[in-house]
Amino acid sequence: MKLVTAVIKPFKLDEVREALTALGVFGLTVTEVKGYGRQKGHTEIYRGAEYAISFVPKLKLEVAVKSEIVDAVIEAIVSKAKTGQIGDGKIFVYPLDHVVRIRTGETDTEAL
Amino acid sequence: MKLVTAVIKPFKLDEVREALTALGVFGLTVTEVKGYGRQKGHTEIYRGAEYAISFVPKLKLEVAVKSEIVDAVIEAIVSKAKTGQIGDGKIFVYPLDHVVRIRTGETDTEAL
Amino acid sequence: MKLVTAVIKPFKLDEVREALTALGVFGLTVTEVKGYGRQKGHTEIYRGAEYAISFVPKLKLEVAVKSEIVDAVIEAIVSKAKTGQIGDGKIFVYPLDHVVRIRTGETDTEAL
Amino acid sequence: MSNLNRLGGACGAGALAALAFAGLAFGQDAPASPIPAPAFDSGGTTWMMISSVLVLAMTIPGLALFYGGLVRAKNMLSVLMQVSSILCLVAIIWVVYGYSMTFTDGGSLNAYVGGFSKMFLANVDFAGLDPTKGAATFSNGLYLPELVYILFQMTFACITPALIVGAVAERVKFSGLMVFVALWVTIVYFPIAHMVWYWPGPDGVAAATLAGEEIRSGLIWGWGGLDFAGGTVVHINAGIAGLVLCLLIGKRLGFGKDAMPPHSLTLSMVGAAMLWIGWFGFNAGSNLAADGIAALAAMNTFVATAAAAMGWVLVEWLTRGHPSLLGAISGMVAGLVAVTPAAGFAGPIGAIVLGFVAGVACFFFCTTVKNAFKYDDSLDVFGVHCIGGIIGAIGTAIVADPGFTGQGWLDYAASPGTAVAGAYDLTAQLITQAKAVGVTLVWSGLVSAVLYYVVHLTIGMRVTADQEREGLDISSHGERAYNS
Amino acid sequence: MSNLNRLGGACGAGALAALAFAGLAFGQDAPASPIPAPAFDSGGTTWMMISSVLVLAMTIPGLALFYGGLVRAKNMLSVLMQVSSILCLVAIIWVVYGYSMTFTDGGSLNAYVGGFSKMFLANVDFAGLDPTKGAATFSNGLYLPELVYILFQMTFACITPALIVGAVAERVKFSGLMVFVALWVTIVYFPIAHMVWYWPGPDGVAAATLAGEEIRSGLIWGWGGLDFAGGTVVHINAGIAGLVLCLLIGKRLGFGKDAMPPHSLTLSMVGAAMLWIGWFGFNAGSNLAADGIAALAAMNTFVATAAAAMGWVLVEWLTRGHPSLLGAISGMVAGLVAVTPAAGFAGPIGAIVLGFVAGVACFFFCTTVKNAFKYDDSLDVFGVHCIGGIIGAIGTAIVADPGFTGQGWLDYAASPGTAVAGAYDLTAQLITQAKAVGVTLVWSGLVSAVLYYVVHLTIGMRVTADQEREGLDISSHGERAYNS
Amino acid sequence: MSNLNRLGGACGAGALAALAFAGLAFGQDAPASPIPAPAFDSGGTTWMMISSVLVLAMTIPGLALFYGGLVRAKNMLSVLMQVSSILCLVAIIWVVYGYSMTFTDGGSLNAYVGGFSKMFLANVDFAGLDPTKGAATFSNGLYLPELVYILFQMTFACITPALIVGAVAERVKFSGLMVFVALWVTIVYFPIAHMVWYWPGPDGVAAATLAGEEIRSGLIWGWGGLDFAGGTVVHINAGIAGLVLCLLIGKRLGFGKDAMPPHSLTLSMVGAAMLWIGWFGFNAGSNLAADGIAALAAMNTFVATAAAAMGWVLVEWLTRGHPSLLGAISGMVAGLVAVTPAAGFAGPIGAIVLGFVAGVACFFFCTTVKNAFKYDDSLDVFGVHCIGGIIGAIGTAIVADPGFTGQGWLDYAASPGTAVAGAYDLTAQLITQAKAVGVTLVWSGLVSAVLYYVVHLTIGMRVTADQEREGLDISSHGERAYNS
Ligand SMILES: Nc1ncnc2c1ncn2[C@@H]1O[C@H](COP(=O)(O)OP(=O)(O)O)[C@@H](O)[C@H]1O
Ligand SMILES: Nc1ncnc2c1ncn2[C@@H]1O[C@H](COP(=O)(O)OP(=O)(O)O)[C@@H](O)[C@H]1O
Ligand SMILES: Nc1ncnc2c1ncn2[C@@H]1O[C@H](COP(=O)(O)OP(=O)(O)O)[C@@H](O)[C@H]1O
Repeated sequence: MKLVTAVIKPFKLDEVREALTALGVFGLTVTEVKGYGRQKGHTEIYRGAEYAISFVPKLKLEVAVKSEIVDAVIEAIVSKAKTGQIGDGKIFVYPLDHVVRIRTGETDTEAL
Repeated sequence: MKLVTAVIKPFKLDEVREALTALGVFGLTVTEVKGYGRQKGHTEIYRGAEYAISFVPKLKLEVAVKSEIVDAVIEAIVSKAKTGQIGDGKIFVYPLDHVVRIRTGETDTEAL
Repeated sequence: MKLVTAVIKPFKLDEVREALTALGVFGLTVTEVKGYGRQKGHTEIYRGAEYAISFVPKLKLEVAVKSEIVDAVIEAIVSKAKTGQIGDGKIFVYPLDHVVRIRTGETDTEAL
Repeated sequence: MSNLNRLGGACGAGALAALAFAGLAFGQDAPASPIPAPAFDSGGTTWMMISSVLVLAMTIPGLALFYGGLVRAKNMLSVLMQVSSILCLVAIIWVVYGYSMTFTDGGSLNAYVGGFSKMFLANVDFAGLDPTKGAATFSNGLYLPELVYILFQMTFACITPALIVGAVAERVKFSGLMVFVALWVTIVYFPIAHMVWYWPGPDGVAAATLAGEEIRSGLIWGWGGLDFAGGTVVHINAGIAGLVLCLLIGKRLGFGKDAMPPHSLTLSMVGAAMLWIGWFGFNAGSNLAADGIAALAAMNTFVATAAAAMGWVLVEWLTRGHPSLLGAISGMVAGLVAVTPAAGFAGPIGAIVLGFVAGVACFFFCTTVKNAFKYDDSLDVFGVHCIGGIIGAIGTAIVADPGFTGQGWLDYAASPGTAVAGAYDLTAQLITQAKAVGVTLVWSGLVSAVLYYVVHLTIGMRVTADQEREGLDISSHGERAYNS
Repeated sequence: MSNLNRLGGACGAGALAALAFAGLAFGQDAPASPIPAPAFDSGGTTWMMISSVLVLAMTIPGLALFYGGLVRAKNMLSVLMQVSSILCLVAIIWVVYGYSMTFTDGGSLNAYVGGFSKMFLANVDFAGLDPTKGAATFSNGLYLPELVYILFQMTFACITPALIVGAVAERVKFSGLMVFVALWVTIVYFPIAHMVWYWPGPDGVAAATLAGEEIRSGLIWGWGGLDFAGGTVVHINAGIAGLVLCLLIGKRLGFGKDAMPPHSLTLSMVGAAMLWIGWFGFNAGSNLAADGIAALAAMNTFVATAAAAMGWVLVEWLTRGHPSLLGAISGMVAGLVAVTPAAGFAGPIGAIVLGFVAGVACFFFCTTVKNAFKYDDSLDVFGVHCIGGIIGAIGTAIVADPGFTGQGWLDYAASPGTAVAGAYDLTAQLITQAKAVGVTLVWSGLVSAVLYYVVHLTIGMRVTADQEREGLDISSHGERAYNS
Repeated sequence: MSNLNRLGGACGAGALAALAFAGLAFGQDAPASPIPAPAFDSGGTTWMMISSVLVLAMTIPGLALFYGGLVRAKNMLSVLMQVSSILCLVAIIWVVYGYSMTFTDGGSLNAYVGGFSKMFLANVDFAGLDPTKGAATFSNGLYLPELVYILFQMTFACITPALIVGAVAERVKFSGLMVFVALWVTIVYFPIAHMVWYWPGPDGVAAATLAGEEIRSGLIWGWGGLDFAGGTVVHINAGIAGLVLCLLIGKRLGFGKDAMPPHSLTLSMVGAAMLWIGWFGFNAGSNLAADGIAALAAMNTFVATAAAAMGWVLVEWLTRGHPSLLGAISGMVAGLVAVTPAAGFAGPIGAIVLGFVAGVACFFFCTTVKNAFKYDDSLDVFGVHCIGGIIGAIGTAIVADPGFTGQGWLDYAASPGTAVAGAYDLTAQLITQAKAVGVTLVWSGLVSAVLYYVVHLTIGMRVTADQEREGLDISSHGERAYNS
C-alpha cells in the first residue's frame, strides 16, 4: 500500500475528488496548508507597512491506496489539478506499512 | 521507528491522548483535517442555494513511536476512538527513518 | 528522496525558510498544527470554568529533498529553530518513493 | 416605570421637571381642576422612540452576540436564531394580546393581570394626535402617544424571554423553546409586568383621589414596590426561569469534562457593549420623559456598570491571578442588572456602591457557588440576572433612601394634580422589595417548571445526543456560522 | 416623505399632531393669514438628527456587514470597501449638486428633476437660526433647519446605490463600480427622488392654493403616489438596477458548481440587526417630526419586520426542513423593505399582514424563481429589494385605506393652513402606485443598462478571471480581511 | 463646547437659534434684567443624553474594535480589555473628582485647573428639576440638567486616555497602563479640559459684564481659542502622549521584521463605522443644544469624514497601486479628528476641504514620515490623532472665518443677555490656535514622559519578551479571543 499525497490549488479539490471516486477511491483526507515554491505570493501593505506574503494557500490531499493503482491515481490527480501555471503543486508517494479501520478493526487493504 | 497516524472524530481527542499517555507516549501532533469517506456529510441550504458538504471535520494525530509499541498504540487508539458508527476513522502506519529533537540534537528513539 | 518533516515554534518559520533557501531548497509546505509534549500548555479560566490547554500551537514543515542533502537540511533546521527551551520541536525523516510535479509531469528529483 | 408607592402613588421625581415644563408652556391653559390638561412633548416622544430603538439594540445584536460569543462555534447560529426568533414571536404576541393583558384593567383579576380590551391594539389612537388618548408618564399632564408606550414596553417583553436562552444554550430544541416562550410570556411575563407596572398614571391617581375612588393598580405596584426599569419583571423573572430550565433539561454533554471555551470573546465583548449602550434606553427610557431624572438614571447606568466591572475584575485578579475581559464584561452586565430597579432612585455614589457589590457578589456566584452545585447554567443567566437582580431589588430600598442621596418616592395623591415627596420608611421598603422578589421567584419558578414538563412531554425540549454533538447549527438549522 | 396626493396635497396625519403642538406653543403669535408662522421644534430637530445617524448606521456597519458576511472570505473587504466608498462618494456629490438636483425647483423640467440653485449648498442658512429659511415638514408651520433635512436626505442618497453592490459582489471592478455609481445617482436617483418627493410643503401648498397658483411638485408626487419612506425611490430603484447589472456582468466563476456559502452568517446577522435598528430612522424619521405618526411608523417598522421574518422562516421550515438564521434575517430585510412605503400609513395589523406576505413572497422569489432563471444576483438585491419593494408599494394602497385601519392621506389645500383627511379611493390609489412602480422600473432599468455599457466599454465593470479566483480583497485592494 | 473668544465671549452661533426658541416660548416671562430666566428644553436634554450614549459607543465597541482589529489575534483581548478598563476606571474617577477639577472654579489656580467643590458630585442637583441649578449651554437662558452635562463630559474624559492605547498596543503591561491612565487624566486631561472649556456660560458672562466683574474662565478659553468639540483637549492631547509613550516603551519584538498584519480588518471597519456614528454625538452634541448649529456640526462631521476617506484612498491608489479598506477607514478617522475643533464653525464646503487635506496629510504621515523615523506607534495614534488634530486646530481658524462661509464667533458681552456676532480677525485667530496647540503639546508631552518613568520604575510599563511573544491575551488575561 502507498500513501499518495498531493498539494494542489484549492479550487481544484472537487474535480480531483470526483476523478478519484471514478477510480474507486472512496476515502481521502484533506488539510489546508500554505505552500512555498516557485509560485510567488504577493505583497500586502497595511498603512505603510509592507509585508511580502510568500506563502500561498494550498490543499494537501492524502489518499491511501493499494500499490496497484498508484499510477492511475497519480494520473488522475495530474490530469485534474493541472492548470499549466506555476503553483499547480506536487504529488508525493510514500510507503505505507499498515492500515486499520477504527470502527471495525479491519486492516490493510480491507481497511481502505 | 514508526509514525502512527490516526484520523479520528474530533470529540475523541482527549480520550485517545490519555490512553496514549498511559502507554508512555508523551508526544503527539494534531492537525485539523477534513475527511471524505463512507460517512456522508450533510446538505446546507443558503437562501435556495443547496450545497452538499461531503467533507467531515476530523482530527489527524501523528505519533512517532518505537516499533515495539506500534501494536499497543494502535490498539489503544482503536479502543478509545471507536463509537461503532461510520466515520470513526482510520489508522495509518508509516516507516520512519530518523527523528531529531531540535532543542538538544538528540536523535531517534532518544528524541521521542 | 526523503521527506523531512519538522514541527517548530511558529515564530521561527521565517528564519528556517531562509536557511533552507540558502541550501537550495526552494519548496516546502507548512501546516498549522497543535503539539502535545513536554512543553506544558497553560490554564484558561472562563467565568469559573477552568480549562487546561495542553496543546501548543506549532507549525509543521514538510520538505521533500534529495537524500544527499538530508543531513544538511536537518542541521539547518536545528540551528535556526532552536531556542534551547522545551518545546522547540522535532524533526522526522521519512522515505519517499516518488515525486511528481503536476504542472509538467516531471518526476522525482526533477520535480523537487 | 417606577412604581406606585403605598397609599398615594410614587415615582421618580422626574415628574416635577416635566411638570415645570408643562406649567411654563401650557400654564395659561390650565383648567379649573388642579389636574393639568394633557399634553404631548416632542422632546419626550423623541426620547422614548430612541429608547425603544436602544432596547431593541440590546436584544439584537447585543444579547445575541453576548451569548453567541460564549458558546462553541458549532452552536453560534442556534443562539442567534433563538434570540432573533423570540424577539419576532413576542413582538407579534405583544400587539395581539400581550399589551392588553399587561396594560389594561383586568377587572376582578386586576391585581394579577390585565384584560382583553386592547387586543389587536383595538381602542388605540394610531395617529397619536390627541393627548387625552395618550399614555401617562410620571408627570401630571404629560403624555406620550400611546403607540410610543406600546413600542417601548414591547421591547421589554421581547428581551425578557430571550435572556432565558443562555441557561439552556447548546442543547435546547428550537421548536420546544419557541412554544415554551409563547406560553411563558403569557402566563408569567404579562401578569408579573401587570402586577408591578400597571397603574392609572399621575392624573388617574389624582382623579381617583379627588373622587374618593380606589386606585386600580397591579398587586406589587399597590404594595409600593420600587422597580424603576424592571429588576423584578425582567431580570429576576428570567433568571429564575433559566435556573429551573437548566436544572430540568440537564447538563450539556461533556459538561465538566470537555473544554467549552467561548468561541469568540470578541463578539461577546461587542455584545456587552451593545447591551450597555442599549441599557440607557432601558433604564433612562423607563423615566418616560426627557428630564433630570432620566439624566440621573443615565448617569447611574454608566457608573454602576463601571463599578461592577471593576469589582468583578479586581476580585478575579486577586483570587485567580488574572484580570480577564470575560470578567469585565460579565461584571458590566451584573452592574447593569443591579442598577436597573434603582436607576432613577439612587444617587450616583449609591449606584457605584450598588454596582460594585453586584460585581463582586455575582463573581462569587458564577464561580464558587455554581462550581459547588455543578448545575449547567451555560451562560450564567441565574448567576448574573437573578442574583444581580435580587441584589438590585433589595439594594434599591437602601439607595433610594433620601438619607443616602436617593430620590425617595413621589406622592401623587397628597395634593392631586401635582407630585410631592413622600415620607421614606427604609424598613418598610425593604420588606416590600423582598415581597416583590419573593412573588416573582415563586410564580416564575413554579410556572416555568410546569411549562417545561408540558413541552418536554409533547414536542420535547432537548435535541438528541448526536444532534448536540454535531452542533445545533447544522442539526437544527442546516447552516454553519463560519465558512471560508 | 409621504407624498402629495391628487389635487390638494397629502401626507401622513403626523401633521395634525405637530400642528396641535405648534398651535399650543405659538398660537398667540398667529398672523392674520391662516398659515401659521414658521417655527422650529427642538424635539423634532433632535429626532431628525438621530434619524440621520441611524440611517448612516444602516449603511455602515449595517449593510456592509449584512452583505459582507454573505460573500466568501476572500471578497469580504471588497464588499466593505465598495459600500464605504459609495457612501463617501455620494455624500460629496450630494452637497455639490445632488441635493440641488433633487430638492429645488427644476423650472420647465420640474416634473422630472430639480435645478442647480443650491449647488455647493448655496442659499442654505447654515446657522439654522431662522425658521422662515427652514425646510418644511408635513405640518403647517413646523420647520426643520434646512441642514437637518439635507443631512437626512443625504443618508438616503448614500445607501441606495450601495444596495446595488449585492447584485454584482465578488466580481465587480472597483473603479468601474465607482464611476457607475456616480453616473447612476445623477441620472437615476436624483431625478426619481425629485419626482416622488419634491413638493412645496404644507404652507407652500396652502399659499399656492390661496393665491390660485399651480402647486409645483415632482411628477409622481403630483399623481398622488404614496411612498412614506422610499419604497420606490430606494428599494425598487436599486433592486431593478441590481438585476440589470447582474444580468449584464454575468455570473460568478463557478456559479452553480462551487459551493459559495456565506463566510460569516454571524456578521450578516449583526448587519441585519443594524439595518433593522437604523431603519427606525429611515421610516419613522421620514415623518420629519416627532409625533404620533412617527410612533406609528416605528411600530410598523417593528412588527412588519417580525412578521416577515416569521413568514420566511415558517415557509422555509415547511418546505426545506429547517428554520434557518439566514432565512430569518432575509425575512427581516424583506419585511423592512415592504413596510417602507407604508410605514406611516398602515395600522400595525395591516403592517403585520404586509410583512408576512413579503416574507413569504420573497422567500419563493429568492429560492424557486431565482433557481429557475439561474441568474446570479449574488446577494438577492432583486429578490428582496425590488420584489419586496413592489409588494410594499402596491400593498401600501391597501393598508393605507382608512377602511383597513390605515391613515389615509391629508389634504393641505382644502382648508389652507391646516390639514384635513382626504377622501380615500382604493382603486385609484392602486393604479397610482402601479404607475409609480412602473416609471421607476423602466427608468432605472433602462438607464442602468446604458450606464453599464458605457463603463464596460471604457474602464470595465468586471475583474479578470484570475483576480476573481484569487479574491477581490487581494487583487483589487491588496489586503486580506483576516490574518492570525 | 466652542470657546470663549477674546474679550467678550464667543460660541457657535447655535446660541441664536436656541435663543430664538427661548424667546418664543418664554419671552412673555422675561424679567426686567436683560438676562433671560433659565429654562430647560426637553428636546435639548434628549439630544444630549443621546449624544452621551453615542460617545460611549465610540469607545466601546467603536475604538475597541477599530484598534482590536488592527492587532494580531493573540493580543486582541488585551486591547479590548485595556479600552474597557480605562473607560470604567475614568468614569469612576470623573464622578469622584474629575468633574470637579475640570468644571468648577479653581480659585487662584483657575486659569489652569478647577477646584474640589463638586467632589463626589456634591452640590449637584440630582433630580434636575430646577433650571437655576442647571448647566449652561451656548444660549442665554437655555440650560441642561447638570447631570446631563456631567454625563456628556464624562464620555470625553473616558475616551481620551483610551486613544493612547493604540500607541503601545501589543506590549504594554496592563497594571502599569491603568496606573498611568489614572495619573494622566488627573495631571494632564482635567487641567487641559479646564483651560479650554471652563467658562461661566452666556448668562454668567452677561452678569459679570453688567456687574463690571472679571470673566472667570480657563486660560485658553480666555485667549479665545476655538475648539468646538475637543481637537486639542482630546486628540492632540492623546496623540502626543501616545508618541511619547511609544518612544519610551520601545518597539514591539520583531517590529520591521515579522509580518504584523491586522488580524481582522473586518472588525476594524466595524469599529471605524461605530466611531463615525458616535462622533455625531461627540461633535454635534458639543453644541449642547438641538438647533441649527448642531445640524451644521453633524453635516460637517459627515462630509469632512467622507472627503478625508476619499483623500487618503486616492493618494494611496496613486502612490501604492491599490485603494485599500484600511486606507479608507484610516482616512475616516483622520477626517473625524480634523473636523472636531471646526465642527460647528465651518461651512460644509470648508469642512470638505479640511477633511480632504487631513486625509492626504495623515496618509503621508503614517506611511512616509513614520517609516523614515522608524518609531513603533503601533496603531498610529500620533499620525492620525495628533497630526489630524493639529491640522484641524489650525484649519479651524480658517474655515471658521465668515469670509469662507464660517460661523465666526459670538460675543455674549457686547449686549449682555443676548449673543451677537463678533468681528473675525483671521491672523489673530491663527496665532491663538497655534498657542493652544503648543500648550497642549508641551504639557501633555512632558507630563506623559515623567509619568512613564514613574510607572516604569515602580510597577513597570512593559511585559516580558516571553509574555509578548505568547501574546498578551494569554499572558496578561489568561484567555484567548477565539476558540473553535
Ligand atoms: N520540496 C518540496 N517539499 C514539499 N512541498 C513542496 C516542495 N516543493 C513544492 N512544494 C509544494 O508545492 C507547491 C507548488 O510548488 P511551486 O514550486 O510553487 O509550483 P510548481 O508545482 O508549479 O512547481 C508549493 O506551494 C509547496 O506547497
Ligand atoms: N483511503 C483513504 N485515504 C486517506 N484517508 C482516508 C481514506 N479512507 C478514509 N479516510 C479517512 O478516514 C475517515 C473516515 O472514513 P469513513 O469511510 O468515513 O468511515 P470509516 O472509517 O468508518 O470507514 C475519512 O473521513 C477520511 O478522513
Ligand atoms: N512522539 C511524537 N510524535 C509526534 N510529534 C511529537 C512527538 N513528540 C513530540 N512531538 C511534537 O514536538 C513538539 C515539541 O515537543 P516537546 O516534548 O514539547 O518539546 P521538545 O521538542 O523540546 O522535546 C510537540 O508539541 C509535538 O508537536
